[in-house]
Amino acid sequence: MSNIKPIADLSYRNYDGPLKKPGSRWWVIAKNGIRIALKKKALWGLMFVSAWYYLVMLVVLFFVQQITSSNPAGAQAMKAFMERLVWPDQFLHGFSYAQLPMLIIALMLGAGSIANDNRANAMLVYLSKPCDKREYLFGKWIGIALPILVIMVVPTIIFYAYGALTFREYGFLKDAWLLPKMLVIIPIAAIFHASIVVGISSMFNQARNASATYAGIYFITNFFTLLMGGIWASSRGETPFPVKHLFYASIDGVLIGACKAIIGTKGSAPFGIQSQGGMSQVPAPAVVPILGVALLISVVFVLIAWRKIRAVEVIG
Amino acid sequence: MIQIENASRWFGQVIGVNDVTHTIEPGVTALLGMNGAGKSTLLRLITGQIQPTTGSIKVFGNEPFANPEVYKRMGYCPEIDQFYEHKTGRQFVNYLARLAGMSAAEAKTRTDEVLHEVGMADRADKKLAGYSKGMRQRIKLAQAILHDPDIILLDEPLNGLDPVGRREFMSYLHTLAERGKTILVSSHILFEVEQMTKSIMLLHRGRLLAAGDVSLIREYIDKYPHRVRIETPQPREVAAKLIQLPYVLKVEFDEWRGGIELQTRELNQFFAFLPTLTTEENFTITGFSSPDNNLESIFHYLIE
Amino acid sequence: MSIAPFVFTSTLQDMLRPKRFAIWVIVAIAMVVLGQVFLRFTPTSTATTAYSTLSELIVFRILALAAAIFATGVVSQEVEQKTIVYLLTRPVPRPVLILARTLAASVTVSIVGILAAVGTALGTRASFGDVFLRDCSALILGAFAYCALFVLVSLLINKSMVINLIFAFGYEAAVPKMPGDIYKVSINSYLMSIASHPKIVPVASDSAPVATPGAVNTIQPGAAWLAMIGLVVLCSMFNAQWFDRNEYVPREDGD
Amino acid sequence: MAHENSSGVLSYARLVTVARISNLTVRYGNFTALDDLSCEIPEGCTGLLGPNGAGKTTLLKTILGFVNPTSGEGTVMDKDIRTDGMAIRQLIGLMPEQDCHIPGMTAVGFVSYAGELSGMPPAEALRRAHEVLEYCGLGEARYRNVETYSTGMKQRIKLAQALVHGPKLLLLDEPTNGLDPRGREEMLDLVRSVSHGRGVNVIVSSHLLPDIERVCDRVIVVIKGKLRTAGTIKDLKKLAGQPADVELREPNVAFANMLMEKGLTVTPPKGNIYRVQSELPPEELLRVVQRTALESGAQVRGFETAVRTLEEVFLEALTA
Repeated sequence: MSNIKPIADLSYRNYDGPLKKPGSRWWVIAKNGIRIALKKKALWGLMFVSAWYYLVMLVVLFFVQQITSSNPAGAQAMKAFMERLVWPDQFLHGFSYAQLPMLIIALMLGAGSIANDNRANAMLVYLSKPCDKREYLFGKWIGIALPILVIMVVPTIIFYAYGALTFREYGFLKDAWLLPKMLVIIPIAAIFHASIVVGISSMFNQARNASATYAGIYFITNFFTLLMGGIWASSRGETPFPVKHLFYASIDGVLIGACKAIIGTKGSAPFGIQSQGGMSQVPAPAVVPILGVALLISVVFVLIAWRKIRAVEVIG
Repeated sequence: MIQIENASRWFGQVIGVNDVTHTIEPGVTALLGMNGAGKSTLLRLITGQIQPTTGSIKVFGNEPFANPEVYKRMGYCPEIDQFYEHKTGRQFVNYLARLAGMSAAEAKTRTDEVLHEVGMADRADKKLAGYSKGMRQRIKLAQAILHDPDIILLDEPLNGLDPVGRREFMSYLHTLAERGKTILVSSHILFEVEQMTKSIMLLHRGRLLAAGDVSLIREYIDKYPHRVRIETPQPREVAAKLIQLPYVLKVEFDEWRGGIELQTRELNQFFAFLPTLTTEENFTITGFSSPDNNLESIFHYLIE
Repeated sequence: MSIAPFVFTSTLQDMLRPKRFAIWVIVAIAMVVLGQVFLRFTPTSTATTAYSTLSELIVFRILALAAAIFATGVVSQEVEQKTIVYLLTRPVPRPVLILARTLAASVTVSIVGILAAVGTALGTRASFGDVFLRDCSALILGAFAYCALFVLVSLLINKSMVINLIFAFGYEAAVPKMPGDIYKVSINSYLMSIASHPKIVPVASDSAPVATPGAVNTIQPGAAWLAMIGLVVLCSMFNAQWFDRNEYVPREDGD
Repeated sequence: MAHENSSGVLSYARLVTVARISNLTVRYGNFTALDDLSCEIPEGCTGLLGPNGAGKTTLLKTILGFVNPTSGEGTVMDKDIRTDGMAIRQLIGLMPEQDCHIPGMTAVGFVSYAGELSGMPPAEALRRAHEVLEYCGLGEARYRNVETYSTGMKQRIKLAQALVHGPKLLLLDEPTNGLDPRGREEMLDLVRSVSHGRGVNVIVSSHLLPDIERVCDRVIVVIKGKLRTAGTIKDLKKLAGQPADVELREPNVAFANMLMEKGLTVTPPKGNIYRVQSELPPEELLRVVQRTALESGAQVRGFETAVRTLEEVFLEALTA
């Protein structure tokens, strides 16, 4: 009405627009983490790799069904195959075989999350804004946990849908709680990976060193699990008590143990292959202790990150 | 001491230094230029960390690249701010002293000496990780003068030093120059360069734009119009008088601070004339100055 | 070259500084525990076979891992933290610099490997006899071979750590088990020949696709020695030459 | 200070004191970083001077609300530094001394992200990011990855991220560090334009005293955790008796001698600059000087009221 001038003043002006209240900044950070992650093309490839067991099973099941249905003589073979197949175990395998790709995904998403900020002094940018340590850490954490969660959940649900629609007469729905159970264990896995990777990342200022450390821990503990599994299998399951527990003392082991415990199976050979007592059949641990261990490890690593991020040391 | 002949260096398609020819003699020489003008590249060429793509660089008549003979007599204070952070300042300097070929005992006394010279003797036993920028600069300087080199190359040595540190540093530089050292200092802070030396090398976009004594360069660029500021309560009257002079090119009124600013091609004749205004024509003039009369404006003239 | 001993000892001191080395001591202690566990739960195995299994499965892996880590300390870590400037502008001939530093890394890795082997021997109550001594010589030779090779990789490639780790964990673990004569192109096979462990209880496994029975190692220990020494010499000569001729300047932005 | 708020109505902020710190002591272990420091920072542009390790950084941290003071108190824009850190940081923009950026982002992405971190809605943040980058002179380079930036551009982007949320107080730590002469000039002009008449108060900490002189109206000098000097630069630079500096084309002994014969005090020259003291008003003194120059065959190239440099002020405060 009044002060419209023919030529606008384009020199510096203040910002007086809307501002959100503190408490919502974590989502900004998480969103940014996810956005950067989605730019990495390798992530999309890894998503497929992580679902490889489900994909192979889908193909196997599809062809088995096609061949046998067009050839009545094969129906007998189909029945035998289906009887051998333990449905919950397929989810266990899908989950287990996704762990190595999940490690790599976690490293891709998370190894640099805090380490790169340390290197580039980005903490200065975050903490000099009205955004505190809690929101920073939580945002970084969610930014890793959420993509991992989605990447693991989607193939699981697709496989479940296929099974539930096609193989009901072969006992697919015998455990009505199977899907909910999977939806409990997958978030735990996501939390576990995200927490460890955030904790390790906070200790370094180079993503590469953080990756090497987590990968080192992963592989060394996995050798240990392999060794324990070997001992267990070669003694035909008769070794003393601790071995079958120590078998789960690795990054993979904790999660696989937790998965076995929750869906209530001791496992079987993959692809419905006949097997007598291989390493894949080490009995499941008890639910509460194994979940306790998983959560404890997560909390410890988050606490490490909490201690490493220091606002006071930000300047100077 | 340092002979640079048609030296060029490029990285991929990016040119760092383009066809530079110059000989650097003992005394302090300042290396000037904008960011990205090629100063650090030139220093790296002279310190033999990189090789010229074409042309040659000779230090004491030797090619510097990976040449221990050259390093025996050369000290270098790099621009980077990285150290072995877990070492203390003293350990760091001592380590480099040993690498310079000193015996353990020799290295120890020499380390103490240089730490004292750069004013770090009392703080040298803290870990480098906890050092402030100014302390880091001092340590970097200490390692550059450690083996009493004949050539000292300093890349932005004043960065992060406080005013006291800058003063100390500059006076130290003068004592080194008096001892016959060849010193090449790169810096952005022109008013400090002015206090350090008269001899400059000005790089612009990789080319050597000017080299030699500042006053010579200033004379050379005398053909450019000079600015003169005059403080007076009668700006229009004074301007009316001055605009009649054939060598005055332009007069401007400074609305903000008062007074006038003019440009003249003949500084000498102009200042020879100026007294007549006050002594014979009775104008009131309270002050005058030539804002161009410093390195900063030479720098601007040359690169613009 | 009177400066070489100092470069060697100072680098060694740096690599063995307590904070950095503690982790490897912990690894060795873990091997003691692991040896105990293994012995307790495989009643069929003797001290020697238990030791051999663990040595082959874990100690030599640790050796490769340590080499990948310490070899980056020779040059590429210095380039990355930009401190290489201080080394390159000293009156130390570059071949001396790199060879002395590689030597220090090799010695460090040997110490790490032998420490892990000692831990394993203590844990499995194996004697420090023939098998152990052969192992030590294989570990030392392996340390030198891995370090020389990894330094070479780090001279040629910017971010060499990942490649070295993949080599150490993927290639070196998989290739010795491949059929035909392919196993001969892995360092591990030669080290195993030098170590000549007694026949080992096969570890059954159905979840690790790489754990196939493996080819029979027909490399003679003498030939293995020659091959490894040849590798070290060739790599070192190459490293010294390459490092002397090429630029190792940290990239800086802005200039 | 007048500025328009969002409704377009002129409002007058009654902010006279930006920060008030009283008897503040900050200790880290045995080390006392700030020792019973009291100061008031009025609106406008204030320079913060002090040698390395004098407590400047700690003072900035205190103003940001990061430090838990051992004793004493302080307010920044009427908010308590001990309890209201978040609210304070909403009103402050910090341009740190070190390089800082968030890896893997373009300049626009980075600045709008910084805006979102300060609570701006995404759309507003992006719009404002473009605007601020324009002020900071990052033209088309704003779509490039920050990691590829030169030193000068990195300084600009640091300022842009500090300005994005429209802070009322801007903390600049060594803003011209590593800039070449042109870059320095542009940065100082920018700081000056933001701090004068735009409702943004600025605190600049720098070792380059000419820079402080160019942009700041006032300085405070902190030494060993205590406030040593405070005041406007103009006052601090004044010399008793208002002498004049006379610059000759080349040094001339006769000139000085003749001036002294005429009863003026002349201090020994620095180069070709003579400091002349007299009771005369400047225009009269100039006449005397020029006559003397003509008589002695000297050429006067400059004539100005002499002042102390800020460096002299600072060094004096240091030794006092």
